[in-house]
Amino acid sequence: MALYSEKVMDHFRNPRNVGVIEDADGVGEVGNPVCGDIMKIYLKINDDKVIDDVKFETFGCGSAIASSSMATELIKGKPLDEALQLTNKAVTEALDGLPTHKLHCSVLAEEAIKSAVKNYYDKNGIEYDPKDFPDPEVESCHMH
Amino acid sequence: MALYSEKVMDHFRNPRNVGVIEDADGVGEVGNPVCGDIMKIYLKINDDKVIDDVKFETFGCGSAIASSSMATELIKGKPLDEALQLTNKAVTEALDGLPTHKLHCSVLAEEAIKSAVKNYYDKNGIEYDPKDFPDPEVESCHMH
Amino acid sequence: MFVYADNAATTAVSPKVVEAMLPYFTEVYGNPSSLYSVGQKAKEVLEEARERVAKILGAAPREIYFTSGGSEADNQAIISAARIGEKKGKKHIISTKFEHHAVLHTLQALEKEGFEVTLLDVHTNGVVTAEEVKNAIREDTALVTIMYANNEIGTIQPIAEIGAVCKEAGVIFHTDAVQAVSHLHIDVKEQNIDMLSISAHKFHGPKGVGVLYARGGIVLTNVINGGAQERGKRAGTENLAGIVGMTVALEDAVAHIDENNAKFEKLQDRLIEGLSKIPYSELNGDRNQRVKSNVNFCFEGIEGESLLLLLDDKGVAVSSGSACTSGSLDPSHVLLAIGRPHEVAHGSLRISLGEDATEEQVDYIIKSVSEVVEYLRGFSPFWGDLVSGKRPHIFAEHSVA
Amino acid sequence: MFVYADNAATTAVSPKVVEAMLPYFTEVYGNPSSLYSVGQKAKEVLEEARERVAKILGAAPREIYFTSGGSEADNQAIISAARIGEKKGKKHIISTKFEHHAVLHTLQALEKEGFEVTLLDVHTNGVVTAEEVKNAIREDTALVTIMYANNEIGTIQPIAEIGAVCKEAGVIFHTDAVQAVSHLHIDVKEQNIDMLSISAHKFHGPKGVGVLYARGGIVLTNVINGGAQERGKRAGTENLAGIVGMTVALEDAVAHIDENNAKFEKLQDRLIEGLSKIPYSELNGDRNQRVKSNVNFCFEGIEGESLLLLLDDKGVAVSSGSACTSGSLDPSHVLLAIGRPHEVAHGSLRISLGEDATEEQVDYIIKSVSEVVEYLRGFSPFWGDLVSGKRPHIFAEHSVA
Ligand SMILES: Cc1ncc(COP(=O)(O)O)c(C=O)c1O
Ligand SMILES: Cc1ncc(COP(=O)(O)O)c(C=O)c1O
Repeated sequence: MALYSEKVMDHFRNPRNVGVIEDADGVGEVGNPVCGDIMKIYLKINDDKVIDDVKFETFGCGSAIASSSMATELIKGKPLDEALQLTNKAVTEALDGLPTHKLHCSVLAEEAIKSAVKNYYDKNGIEYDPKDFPDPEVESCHMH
Repeated sequence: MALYSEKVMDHFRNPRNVGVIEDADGVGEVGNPVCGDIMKIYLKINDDKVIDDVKFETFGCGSAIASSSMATELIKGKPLDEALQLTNKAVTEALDGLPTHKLHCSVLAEEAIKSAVKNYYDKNGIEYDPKDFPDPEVESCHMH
Repeated sequence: MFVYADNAATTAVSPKVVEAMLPYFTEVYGNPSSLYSVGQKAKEVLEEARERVAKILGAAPREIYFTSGGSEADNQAIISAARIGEKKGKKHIISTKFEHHAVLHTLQALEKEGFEVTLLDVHTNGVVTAEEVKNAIREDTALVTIMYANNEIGTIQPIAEIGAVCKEAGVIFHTDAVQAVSHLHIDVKEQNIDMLSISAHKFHGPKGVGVLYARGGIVLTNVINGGAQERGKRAGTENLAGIVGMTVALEDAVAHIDENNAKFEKLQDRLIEGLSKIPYSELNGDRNQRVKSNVNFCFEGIEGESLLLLLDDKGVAVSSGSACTSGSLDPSHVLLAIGRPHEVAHGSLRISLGEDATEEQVDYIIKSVSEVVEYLRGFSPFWGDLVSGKRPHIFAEHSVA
Repeated sequence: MFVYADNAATTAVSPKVVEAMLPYFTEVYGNPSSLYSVGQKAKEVLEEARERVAKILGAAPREIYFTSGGSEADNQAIISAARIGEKKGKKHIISTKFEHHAVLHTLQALEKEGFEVTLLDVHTNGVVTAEEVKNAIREDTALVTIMYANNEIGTIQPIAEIGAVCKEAGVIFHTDAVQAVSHLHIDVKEQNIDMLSISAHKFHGPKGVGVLYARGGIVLTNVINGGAQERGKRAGTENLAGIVGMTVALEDAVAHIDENNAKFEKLQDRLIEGLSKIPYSELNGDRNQRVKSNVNFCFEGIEGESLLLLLDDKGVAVSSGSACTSGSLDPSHVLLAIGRPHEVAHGSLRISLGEDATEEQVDYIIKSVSEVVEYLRGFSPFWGDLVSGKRPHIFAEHSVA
């Protein structure tokens, strides 16, 4: 019944893949400071459409940082297709759960990745169905 | 802040003048079992209209017993005139006070004495003003 | 000899319970709502206590709300059910004439708001039947609230049957189990109890802490608004030491119910037999359908307060009426409800034994009561009238217990 | 190092207080409503505690009501004043935007009933003025309720002046003094306070017990109905151990106010000076008109929960927002009330020192906070935007404290 699972605390205390990729192939940012959390994901994608490297920067609570860390771990080295399948549920489960009122953090992580992939598609003129990607404009705080 | 003063407890534990005077010159009874208290006063009155002896019987709470005891002490050996001056306030004060919701016990004591004196007057054809005496018929519980 | 025999009024906190509380004053003192370790440790203990209490009642942890005692739990249960009913146009509540004032006065407050309250009569043995409850239920009944065991005369109500009747009718059923929980096994699901109140100090826990059980799905109305404690339904920083103390006390009490009852039964028999020898006295409440630690008698011709004060002088702590009504001049509403006339209702005595009571103590109680009753009758004009035949006796010279 | 610096959330019970409570668990365990000696002894202690609390507040014993804590006291004060007002057709209440939820949520409940509530704006320094209260008072104002010291930012309101304004207008004035009573001298008569709330666990007393002071003549409405305890205004067997513990703790706290404040002042200066060195940070609440044990800062670019969790790892127990709002995602309503934008309101830190705090501890807090803020900013995209100029800074690089 602690606030967070040990997994969450581990990823919060020792976040994996923290940082910036200067020459990233795709960058996604979701959330906003008014809501209290922003996640920014940097992707390095190779010619086989595999995620060679991923980094994140996060402004937010413990579970936001942990969700970013876990999400990046889950997609690192994975083909883009697979990365796009990543759900917030998978992130939450990998973290051994999140408190109900913190579930939106895992949603943010999912969306940040999608947003970075979209950015990569946009840059490279790859077509996609916009419906598959979050619309950052309609975001309001924690309405997930 | 004890329930009762030490005086009350003393008179309750060791009530003075308990009992019956078989050949009483005046007997008064007030209260009723429905209300939870009855006081009965027996007076022995000599030719000088002085209370030679007084006894009481009481059904009631601690303060009812203590009030009876104290009231009898206060009138014993006193001329009838003086006994009739006895107020519930004097009884209460002599007891070092009573809890507010028990003040009616001292009223009962006053009335029991008056009622006994009235009985003596009645028996001996002595005139008096009925207004000076309680009317037992209009008594209702603890309405003092 | 000193005998504390007013355990229905309150109990001493057991040393084990004190021990269990101590760390929560000075060590794990964090606010359970705080996010750092000291706070989260407190939170864990709080939720563990909730699980333990839930388990004992056959409830889910989410259905347990900690309150400041039995009165608050009663108030919140009744008000919540009233608000739920109100929304559906149901403004009728059923209860009994001999509930605790925490129930009766809350119902009175609702009556002023326009609720209609039916207070069922209680049989002379101190019991209401499920049938009577059933007959009283109407289309617009929002709540049935009936106590499990009465605090003065210890009689036990057929809670499971009443629960079944309420369930069938779709009416919320609350029971004030303050006097029952340490004497009777409770399973809220089996017994169809929707809401239930408990108070820790009745079973060797601390004063000022209690439980309201409310079945999942019943949306509580706050009695105390504020912070998000107790899932937003009861504001105020949690009294963790008290909650832990209550939990330990409850587990201890419930674990020993059968054992204690076996012991109490013998002492109860002895007490009732002994006191029945006092002429013109009578047991109040059913001889068998009663909490085994409780004995309540009326004695003709004397008044309860003077009786208990003189017993106190002899070292016997017992009550007349209930502790809560001690400031009042009216005779116990419970005794009136079971049909005792005012004359004898003034002369009642409640003995509620503790688990450490002995035969010697019981014998001492019998002896002391017999002496004091005789002494008081000795100068009671009311007794005089009864003996002389000026007033008719109310009881038989010797009741068969 | 371990530093508990969240004394505004709750405090450890002092050993002296535990000691004082113990006899009331196992020895003087009687129900204060019981008439025999064990009960009357409890009653005496209860009334003595009432006298002692009354003396500290400059009140009469009859004006002191024991409750289950600050929340209950706040609820009862507000509801009582509302009911009194209602009878005279007065259904307007004045308060502020940064009250505790025990006040705000009670006011919301009254709004649903048709009361009109004016929540005064709070100046950026965290203070409202008596003049503003005066201007808000209307013909139909039933109550002004304004906290003495704010629980998050520690700012002190001009209670005596507000009290005078209310008195002149004939409006009942309640103050939530939960955060003030151990830091500021209170005299309810001199300060024209009609009602006042206190909670024991904020000054090393136990959790689950508090005080409502209500001036003689103010008829309280029960929040908890039932027995005749607290002169019929608060039902429930009295938590005597808790009440005694609170009384001892209160006397102890009040006796040392000046001494503690002198000590706190130095530590507060040191803390504010140290934390002000963190770039783009700012003190919340007035620099001087604040409780001396409280320091509250906002830091640009980071979020409060992660800050406090990492501080917890370093052994520093502090809070972000208040303990009560920790389950919520919204930034502190207090910081919003003093005009902090959401962006920085999410990044606040409250440090509330205990009487045993040392300079070393303060230095350790400064060092730890500085490190953690720098670390979190290191990978905060929000901070990145601020540094790069993509978003404008909210604070100056260095605020002058
Ligand atoms: C200002 C203020 N008012 C009221 C309360 C409520 O007190 P309690 O939690 O004891 O009910 C608190 C603390 O929680 C507080 O800080
Ligand atoms: C049956 C019953 N209900 C409710 C209560 C109230 O409990 P508390 O005094 O703990 O609020 C009591 C005891 O006082 C009781 O006996």
